[in-house]
Amino acid sequence: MNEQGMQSAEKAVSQVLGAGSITWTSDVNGNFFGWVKLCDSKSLLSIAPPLAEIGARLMTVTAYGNDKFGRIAGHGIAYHFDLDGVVVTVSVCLPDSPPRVPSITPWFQNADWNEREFAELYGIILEDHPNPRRLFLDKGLDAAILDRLVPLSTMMNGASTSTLWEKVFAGKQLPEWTKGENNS
Amino acid sequence: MTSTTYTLPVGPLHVALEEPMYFDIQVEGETVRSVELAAGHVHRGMEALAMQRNYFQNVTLTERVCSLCSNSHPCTYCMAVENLSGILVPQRAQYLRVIADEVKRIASHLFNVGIMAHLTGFDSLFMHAMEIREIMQDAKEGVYGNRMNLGQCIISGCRRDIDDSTGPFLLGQLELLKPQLDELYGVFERDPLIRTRTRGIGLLSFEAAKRHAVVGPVARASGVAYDVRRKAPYAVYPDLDFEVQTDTKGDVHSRALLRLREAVESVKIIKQCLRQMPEGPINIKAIPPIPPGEAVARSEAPRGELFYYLRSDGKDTPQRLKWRVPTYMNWEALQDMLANCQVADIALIVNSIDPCISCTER
Amino acid sequence: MLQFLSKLAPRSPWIYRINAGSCNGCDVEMATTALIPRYDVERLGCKYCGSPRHADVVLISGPLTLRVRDKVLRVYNEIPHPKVTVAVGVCPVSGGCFRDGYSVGADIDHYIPLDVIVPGCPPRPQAIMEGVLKAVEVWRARLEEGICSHS
Amino acid sequence: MTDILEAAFAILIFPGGLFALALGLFLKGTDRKVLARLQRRVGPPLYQPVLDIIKLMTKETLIPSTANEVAFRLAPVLGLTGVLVTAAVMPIGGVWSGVNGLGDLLILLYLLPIPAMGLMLAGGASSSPYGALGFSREMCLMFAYEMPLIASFLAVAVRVGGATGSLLSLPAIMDYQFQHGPLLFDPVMLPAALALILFIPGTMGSGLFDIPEAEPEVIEGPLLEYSGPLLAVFHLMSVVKLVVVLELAVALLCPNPLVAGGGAGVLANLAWHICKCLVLLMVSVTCFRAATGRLRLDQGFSFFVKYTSPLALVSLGLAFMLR
Amino acid sequence: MLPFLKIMLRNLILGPSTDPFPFAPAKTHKNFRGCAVFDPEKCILCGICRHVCAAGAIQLRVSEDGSGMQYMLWHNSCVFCGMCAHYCPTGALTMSDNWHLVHTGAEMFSNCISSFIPFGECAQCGAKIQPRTQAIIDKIGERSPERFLLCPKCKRESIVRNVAKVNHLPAEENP
Repeated sequence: MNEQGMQSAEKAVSQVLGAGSITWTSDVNGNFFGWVKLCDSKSLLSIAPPLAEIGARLMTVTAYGNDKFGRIAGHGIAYHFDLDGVVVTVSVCLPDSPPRVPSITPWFQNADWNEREFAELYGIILEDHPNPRRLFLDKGLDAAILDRLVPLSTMMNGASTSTLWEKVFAGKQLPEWTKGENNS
Repeated sequence: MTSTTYTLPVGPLHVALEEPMYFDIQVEGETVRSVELAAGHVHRGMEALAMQRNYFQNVTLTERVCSLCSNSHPCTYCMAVENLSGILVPQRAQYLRVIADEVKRIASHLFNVGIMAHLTGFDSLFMHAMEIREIMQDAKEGVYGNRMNLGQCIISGCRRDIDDSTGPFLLGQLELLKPQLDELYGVFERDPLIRTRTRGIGLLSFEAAKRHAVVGPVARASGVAYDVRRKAPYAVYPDLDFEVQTDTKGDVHSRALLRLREAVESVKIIKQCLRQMPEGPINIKAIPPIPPGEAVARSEAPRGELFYYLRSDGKDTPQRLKWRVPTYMNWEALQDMLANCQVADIALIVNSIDPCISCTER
Repeated sequence: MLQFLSKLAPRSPWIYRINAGSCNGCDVEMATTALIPRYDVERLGCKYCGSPRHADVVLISGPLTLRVRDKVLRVYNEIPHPKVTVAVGVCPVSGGCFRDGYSVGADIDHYIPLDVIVPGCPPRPQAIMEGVLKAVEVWRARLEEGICSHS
Repeated sequence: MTDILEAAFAILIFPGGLFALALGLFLKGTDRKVLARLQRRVGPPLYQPVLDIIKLMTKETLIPSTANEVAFRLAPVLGLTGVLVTAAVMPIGGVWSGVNGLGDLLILLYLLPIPAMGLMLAGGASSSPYGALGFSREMCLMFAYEMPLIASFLAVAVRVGGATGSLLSLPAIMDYQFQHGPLLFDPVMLPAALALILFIPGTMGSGLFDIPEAEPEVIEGPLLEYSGPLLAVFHLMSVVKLVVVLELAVALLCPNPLVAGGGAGVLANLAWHICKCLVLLMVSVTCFRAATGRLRLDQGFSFFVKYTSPLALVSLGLAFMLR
Repeated sequence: MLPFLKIMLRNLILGPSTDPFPFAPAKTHKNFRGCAVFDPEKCILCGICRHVCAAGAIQLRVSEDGSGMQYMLWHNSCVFCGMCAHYCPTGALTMSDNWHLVHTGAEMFSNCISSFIPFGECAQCGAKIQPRTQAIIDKIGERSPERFLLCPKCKRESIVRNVAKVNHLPAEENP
């Protein structure tokens, strides 16, 4: 049912990256998902204009660490577009450090918030963004919080959990051994 | 800036706003000159939490993103997991998911139009709309056990079946609801006060709607006929008969009426589901491990398109779980809608996009 | 006379809601409880007020996010004594699902003493009403104590 | 000496003072109860406004650090005093014919805005942007609703004065109605009566005209920063104001007593008067509020200019032609 | 012209729709998801409840002497999602319809389920195994109740013996 979207996406992408650069998957209801991989963040600038031209709608942008515990360096950013019911995800790898990425706001106005968000969460540097302020994070928090925090919290219990639980256990007049760290 | 201009801080804890959000509004007399939106008050770092919790815990966690669309979130999350791991959800469970979604949609839309009446000071109408919503709240409590967080979706299906006792109960509540909903539509359509206050304000043209890429009822009221249930159907929506509601006026009034019409469509959908639902299991007992890879899933939440992106590295917690809620798209369009409006209309216009801050800021 | 007043005063509990970063669930239920005919808290003398300075009973929901913390504390301090705090939902007490998030404070009790707790996610309106009634008891006890200590 | 005592009695006990307060609280309680019924609620007990006042008396008074403290404390007191004085000059048909020389429509024109001025002072003193916004809204709306009030006053005066010229004294207006029947049933005065009935929700800020204290827009405007006893004084002021405007409308439109003569008749007349106030309250405040929401400031303003004022002017014109 | 007037008039005639609560008990549907109820007799200490609990409301701690585990469910952290009850293999955890949970701030930390679950003992060697109360045997151990009471080691040995017996028999008959 979304043949047209597929075709125009195929055309726009292969125009820039050559044929076969988009792979397709589908779900049980016959909805198609296109996947494009870019290895250079600069090529984003060449693929954004043709996508904008065929009327793609930027749905959102996801940034991620190549490994969430930070054991492998590098980040990726996935740009999710909608073309009349077809979802095309363009993933960009950002191997260099510090990670940099050009802004696509000239073609997709609503990229504004998405870009600010990943910039503050992952410390990714945005080039040519019209309004690169913080979006959600409180001033008291460090930038790139997702990069730093996840390794820290690999211990299952965070600080406030253990304090609260100590109070719960303390209130019950249980034997001494219950008050130690969680040991099961 | 002239001397008659002054700054009016709205929020973050403002009675008109259901949730903490903050605007600095430059006001000249009673007219708004510029609006500065500040976000982040409900930012709970949920995406980081989702990366620390395992796939089971994330069902509950995503349900708490926002309690007004609290079925769409876990449902779309489960769809993403199922897309990634190739789990086939039983047909009956698909129907149950649609029913839960539509029940939530009715309640959410009624809440929004009720709040609109409240913001115009029409408290009697607000109470009337909320009383009608109570019918749906009772249905949720009776069928699922909670008035807001249904806890219906799990990976591979649903938790609670609609059986011989809850099925007729739900149907009875719908029969009770339908005539009252129709009457309410008439009131909202014709009441002179509602018309005076809400028509022609918060305008969003078709072009602006396209430019801001708005979704959901906001887009549909501006003439953008995009409904994920039809454009990229999921669950059993292809087998169901309903109409995508659109309008072209793009003002506060048309958005409210559109929501009420959608609620009526939802009643229709639930009735069809209850009729067509096949027998069978409602979930799969053995869930395979989640393989490494990436997947996306979409659904039409009450406020518009909801999008989930899941990236797995094969462990029992997601490598990355990201979601984009409808308000995230609609929020920036407020800049257009609020331009040169009156102070008294700010709350009405903001409410007309049915803002869900806790969704947006996560 | 004062004894008599302290009996009468808690029969007019005015309610104020603070949303400290909640997911809407408790918030919507509080609005439902406070404003709609089915529960009609006005028959208990309750009135929902828009300004913290008019409030007696404060309903708090949400896990107290970092960004909203100072603002919540400011609003809380604007409420005249004697005031009673009711935590609606489990988030203000323990953070619920959101505990250990990097921008969640979780133990609201550290900043604002919680007098009454209404567990639930979200609690049903009847439970919130029970919470308000409990808060009125706490308030009455406090008034009586205060008067005793004055005399 | 007796004049002073009489005036003091009028201001402190009856018909101002205690009586007005009690009547006002009773009217307020009834209003809330009936409103609740119209919304399918049980509603608060009838004496709830009294409990509210008692509660507020036990609360702490907070004064915002940025506020002008003197003006902040003075505003409610000024408002209440003004409105109590106004209540004292209100005549009650068959019970009380007003303080000599004070019951004049011109004086009322000066006395009636005092509560609004108290609110404006409060809004200005609290130095919050919402207070300021409430202040400007109150002022704007006051201009709008004073116009039809003046016009209907004049219409009444001309009609009552007849060929001899206009009469502005309230006792004289009442006397006219005792002889010629209530003005409410005078077809010439019907438009003015309507304007007067619409003036009541305007000045009380209810229904369509709940603009200066609109909760979701300006968070109760001028009252935003008030707490404790000072807020209680404002509440008392508003209930007495309710009594004043209702009694004024009753005096202008239908002051006729139930029975003539003194003794037990006075009590019957008093009860009759309260009944009339209640009916007027139901029509112009309670039902009006239940059936409508609030207009925007500009819409509220033009409502008075477009509909209410012309109504009163029609009566005025007719009264002129027919005298 | 005023469509709401009709509704208002009807409201007046129909009278209040207010629930009698709090002056009379409120109606509670039997499906209501209230606080969790724990039956220590049925718990096998598998920990699945803790695994699926997004709110971290469940804790299990092994006692010092290794004789059992302390089971704790803190209602003030529980988000009433019912995942624990859904995944509990023995039905030890269920969601009741009890919503009367209001308590004062002083009871904040004591509002919990606290139960000591002793480990079972292997019927053969006495090693500590998961609890084996009668309720559990009835629920999940009915296929071979004797073997169900053994520790993994003894269970393995018993299976091996059985297999050996089966394999051995024909060998003896055919010399």
